[in-house]
Amino acid sequence: MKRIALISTLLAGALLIWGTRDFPSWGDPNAPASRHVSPTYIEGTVKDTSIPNAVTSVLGDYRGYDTMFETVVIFCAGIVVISVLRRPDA
Amino acid sequence: MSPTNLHMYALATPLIGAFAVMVLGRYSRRAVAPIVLGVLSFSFAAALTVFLQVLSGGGFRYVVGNWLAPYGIELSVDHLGSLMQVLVSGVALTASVSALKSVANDLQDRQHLFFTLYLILIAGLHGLVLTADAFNVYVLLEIASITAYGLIALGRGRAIVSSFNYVIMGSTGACFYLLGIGYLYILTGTLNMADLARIIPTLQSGPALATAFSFCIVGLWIKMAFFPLHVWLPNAYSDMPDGAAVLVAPLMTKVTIYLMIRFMFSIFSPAYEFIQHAGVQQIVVGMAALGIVCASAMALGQKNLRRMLTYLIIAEVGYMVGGVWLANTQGLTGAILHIVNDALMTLCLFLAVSAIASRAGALDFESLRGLFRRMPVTMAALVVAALSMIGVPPTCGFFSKWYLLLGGIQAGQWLYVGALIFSSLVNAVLFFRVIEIAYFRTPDEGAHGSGHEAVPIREAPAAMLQPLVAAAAALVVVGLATGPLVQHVIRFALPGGF
Amino acid sequence: MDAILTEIIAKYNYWIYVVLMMIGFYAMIGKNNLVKKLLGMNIFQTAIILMFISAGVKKGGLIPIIDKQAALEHGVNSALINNPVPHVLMLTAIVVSVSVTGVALALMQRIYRRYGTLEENEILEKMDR
Amino acid sequence: MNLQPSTWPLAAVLISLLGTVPILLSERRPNLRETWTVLISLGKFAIIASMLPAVLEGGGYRFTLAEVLPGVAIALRVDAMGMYFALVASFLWILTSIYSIGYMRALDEHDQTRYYASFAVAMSATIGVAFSANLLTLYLFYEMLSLSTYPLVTHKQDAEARSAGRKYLTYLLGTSVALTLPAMILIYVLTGTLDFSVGGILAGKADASTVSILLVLLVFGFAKAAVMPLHGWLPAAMVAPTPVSSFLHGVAVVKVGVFSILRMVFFIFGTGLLADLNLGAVLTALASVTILGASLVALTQDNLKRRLAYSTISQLSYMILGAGMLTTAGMAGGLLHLSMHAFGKITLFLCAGAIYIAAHKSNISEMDGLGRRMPVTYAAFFMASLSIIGMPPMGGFLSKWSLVVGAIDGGQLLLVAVVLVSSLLSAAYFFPIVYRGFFARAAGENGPEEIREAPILCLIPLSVTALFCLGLFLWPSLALQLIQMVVSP
Repeated sequence: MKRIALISTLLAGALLIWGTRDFPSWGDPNAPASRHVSPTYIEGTVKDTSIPNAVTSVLGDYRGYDTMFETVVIFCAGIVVISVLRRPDA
Repeated sequence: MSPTNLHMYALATPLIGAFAVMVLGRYSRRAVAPIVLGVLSFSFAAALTVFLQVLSGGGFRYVVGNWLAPYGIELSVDHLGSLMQVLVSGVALTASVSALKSVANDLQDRQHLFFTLYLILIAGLHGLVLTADAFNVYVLLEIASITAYGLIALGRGRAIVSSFNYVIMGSTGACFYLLGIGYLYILTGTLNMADLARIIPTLQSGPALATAFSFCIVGLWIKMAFFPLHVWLPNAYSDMPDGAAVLVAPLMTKVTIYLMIRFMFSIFSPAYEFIQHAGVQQIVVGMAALGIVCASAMALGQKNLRRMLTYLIIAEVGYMVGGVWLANTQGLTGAILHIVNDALMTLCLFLAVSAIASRAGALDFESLRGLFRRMPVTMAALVVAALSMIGVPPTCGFFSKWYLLLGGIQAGQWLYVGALIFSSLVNAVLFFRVIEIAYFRTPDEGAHGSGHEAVPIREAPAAMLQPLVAAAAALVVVGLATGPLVQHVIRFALPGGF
Repeated sequence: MDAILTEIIAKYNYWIYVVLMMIGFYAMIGKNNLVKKLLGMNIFQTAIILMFISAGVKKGGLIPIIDKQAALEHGVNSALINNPVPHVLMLTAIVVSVSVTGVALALMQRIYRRYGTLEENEILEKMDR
Repeated sequence: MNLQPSTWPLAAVLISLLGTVPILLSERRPNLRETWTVLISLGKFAIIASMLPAVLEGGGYRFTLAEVLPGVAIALRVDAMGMYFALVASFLWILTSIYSIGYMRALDEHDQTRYYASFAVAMSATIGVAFSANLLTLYLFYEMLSLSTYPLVTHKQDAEARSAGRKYLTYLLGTSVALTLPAMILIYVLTGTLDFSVGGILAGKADASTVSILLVLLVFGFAKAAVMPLHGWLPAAMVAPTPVSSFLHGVAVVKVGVFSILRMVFFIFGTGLLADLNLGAVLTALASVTILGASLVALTQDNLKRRLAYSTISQLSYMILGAGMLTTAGMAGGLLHLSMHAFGKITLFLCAGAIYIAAHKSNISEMDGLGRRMPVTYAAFFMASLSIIGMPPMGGFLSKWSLVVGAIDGGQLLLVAVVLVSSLLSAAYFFPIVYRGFFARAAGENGPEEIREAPILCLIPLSVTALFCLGLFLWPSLALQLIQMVVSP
């Protein structure tokens, strides 16, 4: 079991490092992630939502649907914890 | 309520119902059933309406909060999505009738907790089916998984250990998926599926893209228990309370396969998977074939009805993954059809199991003796489901198998074709063994003569029998409706290039 | 040689995270103790979070909080402000990770109460009995 | 052929399927239940017979339920071949039902409701096979028949029945999933259709090796035809109550197997294609081995029903042999043998059952002198065995004659020898039974003196079928007319 774990870990790691080969450099302002979609949030946050913090506006508004489910995750984790800890048997 | 929002209501009502059950169910146990049934019937009706709309008017995309894609989160209500929505809500409604009964027996004062999780799980599955955003999939997948962990942990005996193992495996899958999405985001800067599909062909198909693809796919494979990543499933599914198994077993793996189809064809393209990396296709179909054979063989070794079924679920996952990766129209049609059919078959089987468990107590083969006499209706439904699993017309299992075999022959994947036929034969042996045990009388009954007419019929309660009969009937009806289903729905659900 | 060096300088952050991930992943699937598995899961998730966050960095970029007045008057130069999207995604991922950890801890407590151990092989032994 | 759309074919199939409902509901009132059974069987025969005139005029009916795959529907058609089989089967069902009532009551069997319900479902499946319009529909009803007869075969529910049932389903389901289904898919891939059409659908679509593979797959895939080496289920299934055995051998199951193979030969492969590719020999070779092999085994059996079972295995292959000759007379002989054997073999089984009811004996060596106590039964037995052997003035003579003529027409003298030798063998395994019955003296104290004829409800059917063996020799025109329409359309 341990050997399988080790081999799959090494494989996954190698694949991930190999995968970084066509990544943009760290902090590159011309990286796709910095040029596509995200600038619109930064430029639009004040205009669209009147919120100066872009993280807040994306979290609460642009991608509010995600955040709604985020709260559901906490809710159901809470329910699970309650139901697990209240098990009658030992 | 504008008609274009109905798909959102189908999702939102179970969610709201979950809170209602949580709050009201604490005070009055009697409040649970009406809320659950009401919410799910509404959800089903809404999904059906949307489905009919899509059939007549075509699919549409919906932007949440009116933020245009790719800035906001987009939902896609197309043929495939709304078909899945009908499937999810239909199965959930049917299952819940039986679950309400069995949970009332199993978990007296924790019913409201159970049904809160149950409804959130359904809402999560609706969300997964609708979403067109890659990150949103991650969040919803975790909702579905966490609720499933909780439902499993409500089971008896070693259920907590099974649940913990599932947590570890499920989180591994989710982490892999998230990693893949991270790579994709770094490469493209977007999370919207349509936008990704637009950008990915412009990128050079390099190592990063391949890594992103493989991590996402492997993550989904872990979640759907594709061989050899299946080890968590048998324990988790057999230790669940019956009420949870009737929902989780039919839907969880099937929705994940739907996600794989979305991921492969709405984010990446057939050209990427099947033309640029044709060798991978061979390997995956081979793995599917191996998975079918191994899971069927392992099912043969089981001595407990429900545990046997869990291995069959793994084999069926192999059917569908293999069908998708056959890379031809017939195979993909078969895979999509099999998502629907397998959900119904598994539903019927697990409803029957739950009905049997309510009367016979245990589910090991020995305790099934003489069941035909005691529970004729339940056993008849089980036989119908068994026929569908074996692939006997006119039950629906035959037709999806037909398409899958056709696709396999067309693709020249003889290993896969052989595995399908092998698994049909194994299914015949497996179910026949069960039926034989249940058909022949118990040893303590009289040897001959009219003596055993006296054994009383002791059927499951009506609340468990009705959904079971409905599911069994659905197997035949869907089987006979295969033609229109393929012609008017699945043909449009196939991605471009097919 | 230079090429390799620039590659290292440009990507070393990701590589560190990959190493972290490997540690976490190995612990998740290779360790016998349930607590260690759970810790491995947290390491894995933390590594992913770090990877996302570092993807949002721009050289010399500022935090994504914008002066309202200036924005309305002159507009915003997005090249100077860090990408907020990974932060948002990771807020969600952190919540998910915390929730799963909570669930797992609760389960673990029950397991410990029932079997008196958190070593997987010992639990399996006791289960068979 | 001009087929009008009509719901009558559906009615013919469904009447007995829906008939299970009143049968099940009247579980506590046996008289009502049996009335239902007989009424349904009469109704079924009436519906089928009402469609006969149109068929004789060269027309027929069709019914499409649903198009389930592109180009393939679940559909029924009533043509000469289906009509021929359906008439025989539904007529014999009436007699079997009446006989069942006598038999089951005389032995006070358990679970009679289940028995009659399964019987009705099996009958629906049989007529479904007869009226199938394509291979998929045929496959559907074929499987339905395998499954609905399982409770009949294992009616006793003891250890022996259990292992027999296991063997029964393993052979029948296993072959149909492993052989017929792949063959069906292959045909669909090659031709894009599964519809039966006169002259076959494979011509020009497949090469010789593919066609021969398909032929072998289908001959063995329809294991109900009990072509050796896939015959083992049939003797095992003898644990069933005797009316069931007669149903298996006479009315339905094995005939369905042969009928399916003949359907394939005439309507999927086409006799022309088989003749062009010289593949008739595949069929005749397989059939000849089974005919002779099973006859030899039959000689060694002491249990009456087992001897009859091996006789059936041998006789079934006559029909395949006839089809394989690919001459008009040969094919007609094969088809004719379907009904001749049906009437003959059902009589023999009904007699075996009557002997079991009256004397509780199932081994031939114990039946000395019984004929003198049960003259009607033994007379019927004698007539039927003459028919099976193929001696005038019994119907079996006509079919064997036609087979011999067909073999000579085709210049296949070896096949003439096969038919003649096996007729001698069948005489050798039937005559001793009759001889012992009438002339041998019984030993032991429990002599035949106390034994009387079986109940009247058993005697009537077996007399009727025995007389039909004779009648079919004298007036075979209806059967011949229908067969002529199949063989030379």
